[in-house]
Amino acid sequence: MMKVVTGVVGNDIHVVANRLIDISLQERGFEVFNLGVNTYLEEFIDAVIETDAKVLLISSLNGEAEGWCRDLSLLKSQYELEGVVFMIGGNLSVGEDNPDVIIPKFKRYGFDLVFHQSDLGIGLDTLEAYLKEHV
Amino acid sequence: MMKVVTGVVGNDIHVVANRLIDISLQERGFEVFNLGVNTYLEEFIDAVIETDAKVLLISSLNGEAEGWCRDLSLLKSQYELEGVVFMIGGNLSVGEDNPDVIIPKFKRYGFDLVFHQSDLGIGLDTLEAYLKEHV
Amino acid sequence: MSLLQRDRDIIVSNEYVDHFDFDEVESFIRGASKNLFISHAFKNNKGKTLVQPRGGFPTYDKVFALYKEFKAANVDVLPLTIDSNTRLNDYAMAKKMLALSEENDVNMLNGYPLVNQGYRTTRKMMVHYDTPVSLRHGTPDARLLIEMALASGIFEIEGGPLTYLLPYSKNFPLDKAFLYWKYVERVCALYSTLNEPINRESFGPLSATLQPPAIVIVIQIIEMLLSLEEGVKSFSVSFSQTGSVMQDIVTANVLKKLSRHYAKQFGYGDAQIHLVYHQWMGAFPRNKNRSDSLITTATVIAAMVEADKIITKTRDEAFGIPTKEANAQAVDCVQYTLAMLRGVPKISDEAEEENLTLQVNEILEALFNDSADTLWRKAFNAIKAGYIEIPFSPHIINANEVITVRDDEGSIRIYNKGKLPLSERSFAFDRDKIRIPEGHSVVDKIIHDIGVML
Amino acid sequence: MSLLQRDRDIIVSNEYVDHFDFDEVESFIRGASKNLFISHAFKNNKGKTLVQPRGGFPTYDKVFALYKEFKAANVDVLPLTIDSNTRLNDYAMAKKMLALSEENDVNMLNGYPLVNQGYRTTRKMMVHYDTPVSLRHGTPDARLLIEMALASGIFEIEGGPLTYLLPYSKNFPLDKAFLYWKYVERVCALYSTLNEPINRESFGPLSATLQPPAIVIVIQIIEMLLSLEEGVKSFSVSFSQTGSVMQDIVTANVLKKLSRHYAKQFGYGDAQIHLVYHQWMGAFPRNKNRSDSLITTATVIAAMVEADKIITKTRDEAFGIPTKEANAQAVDCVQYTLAMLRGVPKISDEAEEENLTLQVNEILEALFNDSADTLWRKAFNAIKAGYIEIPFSPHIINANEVITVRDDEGSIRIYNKGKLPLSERSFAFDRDKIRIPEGHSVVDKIIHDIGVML
Ligand code: B12
Ligand code: B12
Repeated sequence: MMKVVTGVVGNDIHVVANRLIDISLQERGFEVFNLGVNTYLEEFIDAVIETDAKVLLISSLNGEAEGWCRDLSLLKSQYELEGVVFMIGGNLSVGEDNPDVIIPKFKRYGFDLVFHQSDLGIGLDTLEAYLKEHV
Repeated sequence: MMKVVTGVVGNDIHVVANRLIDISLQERGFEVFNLGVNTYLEEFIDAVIETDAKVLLISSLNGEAEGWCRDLSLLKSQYELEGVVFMIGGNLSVGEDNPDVIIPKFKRYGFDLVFHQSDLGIGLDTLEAYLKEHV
Repeated sequence: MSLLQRDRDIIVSNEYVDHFDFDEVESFIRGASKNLFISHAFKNNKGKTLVQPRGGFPTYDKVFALYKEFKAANVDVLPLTIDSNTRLNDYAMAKKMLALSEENDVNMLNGYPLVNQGYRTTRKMMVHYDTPVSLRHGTPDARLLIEMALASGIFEIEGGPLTYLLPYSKNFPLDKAFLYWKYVERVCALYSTLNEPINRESFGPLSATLQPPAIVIVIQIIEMLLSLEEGVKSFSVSFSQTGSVMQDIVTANVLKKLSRHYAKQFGYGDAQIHLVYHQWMGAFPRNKNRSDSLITTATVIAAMVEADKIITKTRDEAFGIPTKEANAQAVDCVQYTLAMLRGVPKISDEAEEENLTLQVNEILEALFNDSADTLWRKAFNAIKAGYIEIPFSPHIINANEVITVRDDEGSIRIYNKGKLPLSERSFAFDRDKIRIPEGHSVVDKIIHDIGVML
Repeated sequence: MSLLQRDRDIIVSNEYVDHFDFDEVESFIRGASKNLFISHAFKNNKGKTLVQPRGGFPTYDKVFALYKEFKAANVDVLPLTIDSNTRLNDYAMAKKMLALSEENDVNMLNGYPLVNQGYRTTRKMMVHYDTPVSLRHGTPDARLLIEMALASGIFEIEGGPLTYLLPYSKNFPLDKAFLYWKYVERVCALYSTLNEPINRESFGPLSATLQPPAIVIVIQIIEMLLSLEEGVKSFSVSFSQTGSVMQDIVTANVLKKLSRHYAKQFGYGDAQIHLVYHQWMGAFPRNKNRSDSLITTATVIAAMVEADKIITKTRDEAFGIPTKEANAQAVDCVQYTLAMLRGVPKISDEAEEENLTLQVNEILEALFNDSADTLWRKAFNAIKAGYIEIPFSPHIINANEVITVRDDEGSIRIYNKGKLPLSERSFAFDRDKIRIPEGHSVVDKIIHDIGVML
C-alpha cells in the first residue's frame, strides 16, 4: 500500500476537508498518516521521513498557505526526499485570487501538484495519474 | 390657477403614478385635467387646446413612449401651441437605458422637460422653476 | 358547423393572420408532447414548486435566445409575454414596431407580438424547447391571441374577464370581455379533450397596488367558476406577495380552501385547482442587490405557502424589461432557494383566516343573490354596482371608492369599504387595525404604503 | 494590589506590547461614548435585529476603509476579526506577516493583528466611528488580546473556553482555557462597573458542521453561567443556521427559554441575555448569486426567530476573505430585508421543543451532578468523559464518537450518541427520524449533509 502523509498546514484548524481527505485516500487504497490540522511544514517532513511515505498531501483552507510553505524548497534541499510527491490544495490565498497566479507560485515553492479551490475528486484522480506516470 | 393637462401616453395602463401626479399637481396649486391612462398624443393636444392649458405633462411607464411621441414636433407645427410647456417623464425606454441618450432624444422630439426614471418631486420642482423663468 | 366554430372562423379571418388551418392545429395538439402541458407537470411534480419567469421580446430570435438562457437556469415553465399593442388588439401598430425592431435590432415593443408572428413560426420554438409555456398578456379580447397561442403549442393561458380588464384597460366594455373570455374558455375546454388538459390561470395580482385579499380571492373564484362552467379541467388561482408574510399565508390558506370549496359546490369537483404565487408585483427598489433580496424573500414565502408555481421578478424590475441574463439569474436563484430550503413550517392564523373567509363569502353571497340568470351577468352587475372593485384600476367601470392601507404589521386592510357588501363585523376586523400616524393624511399613508419595498 | 491586577501586569508585559497604562484605560472606559457599547444598543433598539458583518484586514488603513464601507451600508455593529496567528498567540509570526502586508500592500494575514497593532492606534479608529465593535477571534488564551480590545474601545468580546477551543484548536489544554477565560470574564466584569456593561458573547456555531442543537445549547448555557459567575451583566447566546427552518425556530425558542431559566436559577436574574443568529456557517455555494440567496434566506429566518443580532456572511464566502464592497453589500441587503419584512409569524413546535429541552436538561443534569467543586471543573470533566463533545472538532480532547446526520426535513439528528448522557426516549426522538437512503453508507450521508447548501 502506498503511504501518504496528510494534514492541514500552519495555524489552520479547518478540519472538515481533512476528515474527508482521510476517508477518500483510504477508499482509494492508500495507507494514510493523518497529522490533522495545525501542522507545521517541519512536522510534515519529519513524518514523511519517518513513515517513508511517497506522497505528502497538504491542505490549507484559511488562506495562509503561502506564509507556511514558502520554505519548502529549502527543506527539500536539507533532507533526502527524492521520489516524494509534494501536493497541496484547498484555498491557497487570502481573498479571491487567480489560479493562474497561484498555481505557478506554489510550483516554484517546490510542489509538484497544486490545486486551488478545486474539487477533491479531481485532485486525487490527478494524483493517481501522476503516480502512475512518475513512480 | 395654471392649467395642466396630464395623462399616460399610448397603450400604457400604469395608473398608479398618474394618480399620484394628479394629487401632487393639485397640492402645488395647479388646475389639473387628468386624461388618465391609455391616451394618444392627439387627444392630449386636443385637450390642451380645449382647456387652454399652459402645461402638458405626459407620463409613460411601459417603455413605449418613443413610438407614441416621435410625432410631437409634427403636431406642434400643425397647431397653435406657443407658450405651452411640453413635459414627459416616467420610464421612457424598453429595457434599461442611459438617460444621456434618452433625454436629448425626447428633446429632439419637441419636449421642453424630460425626466427618465427620476423622482416626481424633483420633476415638478423643475417644472415650477422653468415656468417662473419662461412664462 | 357549431356556433363556436363559426365564430372561430370569423376571428381568425383577419388581415394580420395567414390562413388558419384548424384541422392541422387539432391534430398537432392531439399528438403534442406531454412536456408542453403544464397540467401534466403539475401532476408529476407533486410537492415541487414550479418556477416560471416573465419575459418576451419582439423578435423570434430574441425569444429563442431568452428561452435558451432560461433552460440553462433550469426553468420549469417558460413565459411568453405579449406586447401591449397586441394586448389592445392594435396589430397594425404591433406590426410597425416589430418591423422597426427587426430592422434596427432595438426593442420597440415590450413583448412578443404573437398575432403578427403567427403560429407556424412560433410553434417551431415551442416544439424545440419541449417545455410548458404560459401565455402572459393582459388582453380583454384575447380570442385571436389564444387561437394563435394554442395553435403554437402554448398550453397555459393566463387571464380572465376581470383580472385582465380591471388592471389593464381604460374603457374596454366589461360585458364584451365576459363574452370574449367565454370563447377563450370554450376553446380551451375543447382542446382539453384531445390530450392533457389546457391549463387556465387567473391573474391575482390585479393592479398590484394595495389589493385587499378578500377582493383578490372573490375575483379568483369568479374567474375559476366561469372557466370550469365552460368545461376547463385544470385551473390555477393566484395572488401576489402582499407585503406581509402573515397576510400571504392567510391569503394562500383561504384561497386554497375556498377555491376548492366553490369548485365542488358548483359541481366541478373533478377539476384540478392549483395555487400560483407571484413575487412582489408592486414598485421595486432601484438597487439591484436589494431587488435580489426581495426576490429571495418572496421565494421563501412561496415555499411557506406551498405554492404549486412561483412567478419570478428580476433585479432589473425597477429599470425596464430585464436582460435575458438578469431574468435567468433570478430563475437560477429561485430554484436554488427552493431546493435549499428545508423544514419549512406550515403556518396558519385562525382568526385572520376566519375573517377573510367571512369577507369572501359575504361578497360572493351578494353576487350569487343577484337576480341575473348567468354567473357572468351576476358578476357584471356586481361590478357595475360597486360590490366588487379593485384599488388602482384604470378602468372606467371600477367604482373607485374602496380605500386600503397597511396596518402596523404590513397587512393590507380596508379603510373605506365603498359599496363592498361586507358586514359590520368583518369590516371592523380590518378597519380597527389601521392606525394613520398623527399629522398624516390618508393620502400620505397610501403613498407610503405603495412604496413599502423601496 | 489585587491578585487579578498582578496577573494583568504580567500579561501585558510582553515584548510585543508597548507600555500598558491601566489607569489611562480605566478613565477612557469610564468616559467612553455610550455608542461604543452594544449593551447600550440592545437596550435602545428594542425589536430591531442589529446587523453585524465579519471582517478584518492586517493593516490599520484597510480596516479603516472597511469600516467606512460598513457605515455607508448602515451597519449596526462593527466587527474586528483577528488573524489566526494572533489567535494562537503567535505574535512573532503575526508581526512578520503584518510587516510583509504593509510593505507589499498584500494581505498576508486573514485578520487584524490587534496585539501587534496596539491599543493606542486601534482606539483612534473605534473613537472615530463611535459604533459598537465586536471582537471576533477564536483564541483559547485571549488574555492579552482582550486587554488590548477593551483598552481600544471594543466593548463586546466573543468566545469562551469551549466555543473558542473545541472548533479552533488542536491541543491547547482545556483546563488552561477555562482559567484564561475566567480572567477574561473578570476583566470584563470589572470594566462593566465603569460605564455601560461590557457584553460577552458565546460562539454557538462551533465547527459549523452538523452541530446538534442540544449540544450547542448546553455549551451556550455553560459559557453563559461561567461568565455570569464572574460578574458579567450582559451576555449573548448564539447559534448558526442549521439548514432546517423549523430546527432554527425550535433551537431559538429553547435557547432563549433555557438560557434565561438557568441564569435565573443560578442567581443571575439581573443579567441581560441576548440571542444572536449566525447566517449559514457551513460550506457556501461557489456561485455568488446563490450565496446572496442563502444570505437573504438566513435573514428571513433571523427575523422569524426574533434574533437580537444577526451576523452576516458574504457572496465571497466560498472564495476567500471578502472584499469590503462585497461585505458591505451583504450588510445593506440584510438591513433592507429586515426593514422590508413585515408580519413575520411567531412559530413554535411543541413536540420538538419539548424534546430539545429534555436533551439539554439531561446533559446539564449529568454535568451538574459531577462531584467537582466548581462549574468549570464539572464542565472539564464532562468533556473529558465525552458527556459533551462536538462533531468535527480538531481538538484532541473531543471524544469524536457522536455522529449526526440530517433527517428528511433537513434537521440535524443524533445518529450515534456516543457518551452523551441522553435518555433512551430523548435519543430515540432524534434517531427514529433518520433515514439513510438505500445503498448509501453513513459516511455518504454525512458528506451529502455537509454540502446541503452547495
Ligand atoms: C405595478 C406594475 C404593473 C401593474 C399596473 C397596474 C396599473 N394599472 O397601474 C400591472 C401588473 C397591471 C402591470 C402591467 C404591465 N406592465 Co408593469 N409594472 C408595474 C411596476 C411593478 C410598478 C409600477 C408602479 O405602480 N410604481 C409605483 C409608481 C408610484 O411609480 P412609477 O410608476 O415608477 O412612477 C414614478 C416615477 O416614474 C415618476 N414619474 C412617472 N411619470 C412621471 C412623469 C414625470 C414628468 C415625472 C417627472 C416623473 C414621473 O413618478 C412616479 C412616482 O414616484 C413597474 C416596475 C417598477 N417600477 O417597479 C412595472 C413596469 C412599469 N411594467 C412594465 C411592463 C412592460 C408592463 C406590461 C407591458 C407587462 C409586461 N410586459 O410585463 C403590462 C402593461 C400593459 C400596458 N398596456 O401597458 C415594465 C415597463 C418596461 C420598460 N419601461 O422597459 C416595468 C418597468 C416592469 C419591467 N421591468 O418590466 N404593471
Ligand atoms: C466551516 C468553516 C469554519 C469553521 C471550521 C471548523 C473546523 N474546525 O473545521 C470555523 C467557524 C471554526 C472557521 C474558522 C475560521 N475560518 Co473558516 N470557513 C469555514 C467554511 C464556511 C467552510 C469550510 C468547510 O468545512 N467546508 C467543507 C469542506 C468539505 O470543504 P473545503 O474545506 O472547502 O475543502 C474542499 C476543497 O477545498 C478540497 N480540498 C481541501 N484540501 C484539499 C487538498 C487537495 C490536495 C485537494 C485536491 C483538494 C482539497 O476538497 C474539500 C472537499 O470538497 C469556509 C468557507 C466555505 N468554503 O464556504 C470558511 C473559510 C475557509 N474560513 C476562513 C477563515 C479566514 C477562518 C478564520 C481565520 C476566521 C475568520 N477570519 O473569519 C477561522 C480559522 C482560524 C484558524 N486558525 O484557521 C476563510 C479562509 C479565507 C481565505 N482562504 O481567504 C474561508 C474561506 C471563509 C471566508 N471566505 O472568509 N471556519
